[in-house]
Amino acid sequence: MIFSPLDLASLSVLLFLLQVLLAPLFRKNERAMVNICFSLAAAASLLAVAAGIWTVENGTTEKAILVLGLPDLPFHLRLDALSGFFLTTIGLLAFYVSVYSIGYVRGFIGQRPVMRLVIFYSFFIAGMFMVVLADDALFFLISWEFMAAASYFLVMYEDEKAENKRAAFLYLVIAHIGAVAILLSFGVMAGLATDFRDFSGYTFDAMRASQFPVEWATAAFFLSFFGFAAKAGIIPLHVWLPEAHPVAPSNISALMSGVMLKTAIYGIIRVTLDIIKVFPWWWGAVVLVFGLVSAVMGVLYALMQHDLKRLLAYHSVENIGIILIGIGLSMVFMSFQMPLIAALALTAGVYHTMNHAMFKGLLFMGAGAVLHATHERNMEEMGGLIHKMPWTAVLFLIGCVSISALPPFNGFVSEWLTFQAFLLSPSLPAPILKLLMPIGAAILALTGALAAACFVKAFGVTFLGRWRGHHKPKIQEVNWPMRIGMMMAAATCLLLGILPTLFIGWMDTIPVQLVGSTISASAGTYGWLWLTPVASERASYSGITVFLGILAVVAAVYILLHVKPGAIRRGHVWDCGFEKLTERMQYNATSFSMPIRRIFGYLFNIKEQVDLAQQSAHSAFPKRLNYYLRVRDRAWGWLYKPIAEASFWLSRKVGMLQQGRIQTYLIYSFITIILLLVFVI
Amino acid sequence: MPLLTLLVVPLFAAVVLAFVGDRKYAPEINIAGSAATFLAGIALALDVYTNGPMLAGNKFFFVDAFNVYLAMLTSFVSMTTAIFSRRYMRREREHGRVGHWGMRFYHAMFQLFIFAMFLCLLTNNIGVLWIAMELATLSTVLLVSLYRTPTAIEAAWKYFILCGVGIAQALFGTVLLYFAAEKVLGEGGEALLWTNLIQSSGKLEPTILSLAFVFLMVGYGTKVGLVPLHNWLPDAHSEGPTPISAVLSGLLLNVALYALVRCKAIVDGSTHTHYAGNIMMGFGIISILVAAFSLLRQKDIKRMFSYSSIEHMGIATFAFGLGGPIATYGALLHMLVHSLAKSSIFFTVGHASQMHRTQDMDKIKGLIRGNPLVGWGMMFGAMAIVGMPPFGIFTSEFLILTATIKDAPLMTPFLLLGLAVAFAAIFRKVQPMVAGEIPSYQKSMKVAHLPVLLHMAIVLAVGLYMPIFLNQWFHKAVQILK
Amino acid sequence: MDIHTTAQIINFLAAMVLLTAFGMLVQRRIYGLIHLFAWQGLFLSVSTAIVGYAAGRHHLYISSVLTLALKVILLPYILNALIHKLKIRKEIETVVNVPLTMLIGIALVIFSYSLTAPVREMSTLVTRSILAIALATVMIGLLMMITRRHAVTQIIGFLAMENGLFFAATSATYGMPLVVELGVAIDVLIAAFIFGIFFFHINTTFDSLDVEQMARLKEGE
Amino acid sequence: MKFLPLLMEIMQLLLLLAAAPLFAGWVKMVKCWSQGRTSPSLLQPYRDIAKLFSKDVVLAENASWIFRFTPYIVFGATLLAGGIIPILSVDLPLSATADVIALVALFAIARFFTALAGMDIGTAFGGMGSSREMMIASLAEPAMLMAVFTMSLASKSTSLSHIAQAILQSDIHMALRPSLAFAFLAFVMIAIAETGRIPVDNPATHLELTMIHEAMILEYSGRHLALIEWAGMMKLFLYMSLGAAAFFPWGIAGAGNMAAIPLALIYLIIKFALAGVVLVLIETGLAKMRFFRVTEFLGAAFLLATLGMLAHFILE
Repeated sequence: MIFSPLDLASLSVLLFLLQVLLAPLFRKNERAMVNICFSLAAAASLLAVAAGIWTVENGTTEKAILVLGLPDLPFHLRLDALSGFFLTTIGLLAFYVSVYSIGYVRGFIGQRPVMRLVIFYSFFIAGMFMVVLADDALFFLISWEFMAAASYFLVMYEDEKAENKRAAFLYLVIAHIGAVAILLSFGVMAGLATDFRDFSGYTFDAMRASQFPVEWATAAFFLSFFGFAAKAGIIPLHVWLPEAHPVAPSNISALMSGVMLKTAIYGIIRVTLDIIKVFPWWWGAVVLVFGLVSAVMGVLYALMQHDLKRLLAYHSVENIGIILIGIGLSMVFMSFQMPLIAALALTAGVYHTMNHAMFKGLLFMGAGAVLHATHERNMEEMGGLIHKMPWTAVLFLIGCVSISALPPFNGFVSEWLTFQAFLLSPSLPAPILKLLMPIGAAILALTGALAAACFVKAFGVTFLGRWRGHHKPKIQEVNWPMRIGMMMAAATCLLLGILPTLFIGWMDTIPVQLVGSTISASAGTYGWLWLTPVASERASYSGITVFLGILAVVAAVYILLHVKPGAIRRGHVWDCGFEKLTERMQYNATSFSMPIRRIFGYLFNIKEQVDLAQQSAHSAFPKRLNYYLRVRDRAWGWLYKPIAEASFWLSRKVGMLQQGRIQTYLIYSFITIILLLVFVI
Repeated sequence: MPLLTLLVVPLFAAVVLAFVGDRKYAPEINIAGSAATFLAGIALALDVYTNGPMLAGNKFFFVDAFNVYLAMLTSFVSMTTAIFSRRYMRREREHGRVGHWGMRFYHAMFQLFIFAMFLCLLTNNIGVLWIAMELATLSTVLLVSLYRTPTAIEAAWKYFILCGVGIAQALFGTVLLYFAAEKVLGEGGEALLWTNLIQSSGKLEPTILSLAFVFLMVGYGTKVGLVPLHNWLPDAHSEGPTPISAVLSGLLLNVALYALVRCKAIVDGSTHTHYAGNIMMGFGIISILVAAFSLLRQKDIKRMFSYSSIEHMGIATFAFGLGGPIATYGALLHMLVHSLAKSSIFFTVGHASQMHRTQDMDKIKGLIRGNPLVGWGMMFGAMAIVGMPPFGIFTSEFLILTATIKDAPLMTPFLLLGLAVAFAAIFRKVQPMVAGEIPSYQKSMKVAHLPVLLHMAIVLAVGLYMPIFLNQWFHKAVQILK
Repeated sequence: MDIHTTAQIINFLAAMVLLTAFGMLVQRRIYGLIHLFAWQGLFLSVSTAIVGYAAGRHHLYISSVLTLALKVILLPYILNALIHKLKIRKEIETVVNVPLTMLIGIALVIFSYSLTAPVREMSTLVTRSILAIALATVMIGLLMMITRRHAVTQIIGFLAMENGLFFAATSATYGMPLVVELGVAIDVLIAAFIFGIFFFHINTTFDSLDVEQMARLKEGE
Repeated sequence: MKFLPLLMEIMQLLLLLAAAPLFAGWVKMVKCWSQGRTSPSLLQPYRDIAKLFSKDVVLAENASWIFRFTPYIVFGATLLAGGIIPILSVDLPLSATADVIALVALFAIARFFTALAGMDIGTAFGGMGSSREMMIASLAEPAMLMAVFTMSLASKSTSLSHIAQAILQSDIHMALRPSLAFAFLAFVMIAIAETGRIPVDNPATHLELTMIHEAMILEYSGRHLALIEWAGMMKLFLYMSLGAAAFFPWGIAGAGNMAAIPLALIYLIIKFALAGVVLVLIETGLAKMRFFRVTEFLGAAFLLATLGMLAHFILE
């Protein structure tokens, strides 16, 4: 074999990095730049996908050492099943989004320089690839921050808008603080690995090789978990996410939310299951709890949004939570030496990682298409787009169905697997877990149902009904590259939904390498058609049967009913005998989520007021009625505001040190000397 | 004899420039002089790299792995600064902020300052080290007050008095050192030679040396700009001409730290305790925290970055104090990359403030659109300075932080807090400056591309690929300072 | 003369140096200050010479001459000239009241004595006790800079510190290497010119030499 | 694939299609009796459906394909669910298609599209209906899952056929577990909510402010309405048989004995007759509750299911 997977991956990274040289060549002809560079990006992503699929398929582990970096600590690369899987995920979405971008970025030509977008886009993807390939602390962190910086510039792309600046700043600060925390955790592990005699401790291999005392390991774990949580947007570190995703260009939000968050998941798995390996069960419990909280809070916040992209961003919080639930479960089972169930949970988590990448990418692309066509992000203004943009509508709908965990699409499979893992919790030795795990399962169920509600709202308000806005823009369907990008993503969603057994069979090298067991043996017992995670009599699911079944019935019934042509008349909707039913009377996003807002209101910081302006003759019939509603994230008031205020207070106090009189400064030196001398004696 | 050239050329250039004065070609002569110096620096570096450490001028000069890279750095940065100041000072002259005498003075003193720093770095005699340090101060004092504005004079006065007092303490420390040494090494010049001192440091009297270190610490610490002795630094940086701020931040602080570390090595050799290290760590951590929180409230752009210099000097001091192979390596690297990054930031800052005719950060806007080099330069400079990879400062901070966790875990939270706050504070201000539309009052102007590009390129390169020779020197230096 | 009398004389001179230092600390009138400074320089140079003679370090003669020229003649002259030029003859007040300053001064002497006590034990030189005085002088100089608010007096305080250092350098140890002392002298000279220039700048910009006005650059509101 | 199970499958589907309206009729009849009214005949639902099929369709002017296709999808999903729940026999080829969780998800598909259809026409009513429906569903979901969890604890499985088989094969004690009793109560409440019966929703009303399910399908007519109505009846029927299979599986034919089918049918008829009566008792006994009271209702269901789970670990 001439090429090894690692070569392919490196080649693709190289191609991405080379865009910085390629793009300027077309400074004159931006359209050509967009077409060529994004096509190249798509090709490069495919290379990475090939490398990933290949690696995971064979479960090989490949290593390489670059000449870069410190002479004593060169950059180490490593491509094993886990990296391969994430390489595939990132590459796949990067491919779709690159195709989509060919069409999407056209919209910017003439308005603002595109080159910046093209270059940082490539850097961004390259950074993500490098993160999953890195095998030593230094290179990992460099790639990590490289990725963060690139995405920061992408969020900043429309840099004259205040909201972009704010979001980008918030994003970068949180990301950087997280990165420092990760750095510290690596420092702890490296220190324990080699006692700082030399640099060799910084390689992951050295860390893998060494056994950590539990208290240090705990410190390392929590530091890195904090750091990765900040990137993954786990509550309460999620606040940057709903700010940054909406303002970034939609192809970027698709990547950020679809795959960038996953690099954090990768990191968590890498550190816990691969590097530290042995840990007490309550680590898993912690991860699980954070996962549950993020999941349910994420979806509830999402329900409160009326900005389409913001809504999707909050759903990323939710789905990251679901992924963490899977990982946390597998950690718990792992710590009790139950590799089989651990493998099931891990598979569920990783599977959902791939799924979320696909449908969230699809949804953000769809939102981008809507934005592109209507120049509107506020759902309250939208409606009836299904008539104007039929393609986008169908594809977006597929995304909605997938993310709402409805069969036969992919979201359901992974959540179902997670439920199966939950259902096996009674076999745990710790009684407290036995009693508490089912509650977790119930919360997950609640999350799923709320997600469905939320996407009925999202799709219904955006695409169905009639246009709510006052001004009626000229809306038309988006161009083909965008459609194709979305179509491919949608197709993937369906395939992942109806052929789970094949997918699990492909990725079973991951659990084998990490938890030393696999479910594909049992999962496939009934043949590829039936997914039976643990045992066929335990539980089984067949996506394809559901799909074909429903399809068959629908077709059959449809044909039966249309043998004799029945006329279809169009008529006015029933207006309850009260004329002039206007668009503004439709249910909108706010009114749709009212019941849930009422029930879970105490979780939000809600400011709501109604004033009846211009009283008419009878107070029961006001001429107009102003309704004001503001739903805020509680995290702001509880966590971030205090921190900011505290630091400014401190800086005021510190400022007092320097109040201008030179005598005072001399007194400082005087006192310093005296104190030090006293300290000496 | 590159070593001699290194010292003679700047002195000579200073004299020449003093006579050339405000002629058209003065800046070019300035550049030529620094370029020659730079070549000499490279020659010296090659010499040392091939033949190892060397003693010269009957032990009067001493070059080893520790100071050779600093000498090379100094020569390089002084050259780029000269290139930068050509356009910059011309602008200032046109704006009428500097007079004819001012220019003469500026060029001459600039070269004298460079000379002083080389003397500092290369001499083997700690007494001469002190003298050169004082000379460096005196040569820059009047440069700080070049603009003759009340604030400039005030800043210069504070600089003069505070550093004078500080440096006086350092002299007292040196005297004590001699006091201890002459018993061992006999009276006369021998007793002040660093090479002798370090060899026989074991025999020196610990009590005297620990006493001496206090004065040396306060003295040189004042020049390093460690809190609470730092108060001259922001004023001097913000009021002086930008090239001077660049060399002050980029070079003078390094040199002062160099002197401090040399002395620490001797003291450690005598006391065999971590006492000196603890003091340095204390100063370092306080400097980091105070600087970080002061960063939050800055309005003047040069002031802000001078606080960041304090912060970074704090980090380096802390790391030297921490000791141990990795921390020391990190500290050495940190001195290098910080001086490069910080001076390049000051270059962009200078252009930016000239474009807007103000140093008020709220008025500076739209740099990227206005002048991509300045805008991106400042952006990436800021990213480098706050320690974002792939720039070199990340590498050094990475090493320092990780070493800290191992050796002084209790310090990490403070270190972390300081770094995080500094990060937020700097970006909070830099982002609005580079982003957004061009304001009406922004003037477009010709800028010096080369210095910024060179510096950022090197900082980036060091971050991604550390040259073998640097690595070797650092390791040697780690051995020396152990 | 034998070693003991030398020691006696040197210690006496040291006492005088300290005395002048205290004198400067509380002297209100600027001329008085300059005179005291000159006297201190004189004691310094004499003691340097004596040490040089006693210890047979002949380069100390050079430094003593230097001191004489610089600290006793040149600097006082420059200061006088400046004061004439800038027309500041009026008496100037201290920030902290005299007794308190005195007390702090005393405390500093005690402190530096106790500090240098261990060093004294180790040293065999006859002049070892000078170190305490020198340190005290340095500290008092610093204290003076702190308490005074007039540019000229601050500079004089600075120079007094320098004197203390010089005292330590020449007498406490039998003289630093000549190159060092020359360097120090040159630095002091340059410093003198620089503060000369400064006086003009300050006086022209703030039309007074009161450093209290120079408090614009600050952080705290 | 063996012939027998396939036959069974087909029989079961036909039974479902045929018997669902009948059961709806029966419920209506019992209700009328209980309220002392003369009831329509048992076959009335068939007549309604037939009538609707023969009518033309009137679509709202801006109804999209979502609105048109929802009825088919709803019908399809419900019918498929019917192929999975063991009504007559546990030995069904389709039974492995989905366990209880997936089964619930099948109903969720139907609900999802119905809700979309409600939004599609763009009236206040449709949106109101969808919003309320989704809210109730979200609250019902965790309770349902908890009930399923408890069921599965007893019989180490979530696949209905296996649950039924497990109970059938085991002795009577299995059925008398306290955990299952709790779970059953919870299940009943959830079923009421899911099928939109009193006290949660009232299928008989078209009073604007109280209707939920009806509000969504307000604009439907002709064959679309017929399909939806029919699917609704099937859903009710299926929830009944789901409960029957999970808690009272007696009579359901075990694997592969054709002989047991007639018996199974008789059992079925008895069970459903009783179920209908119980349902009516509940509906007439309780009043339709205010919308925001549903929270408490479903909360209670969740509580019961959780108690069942705890009971399993503590008592059994």
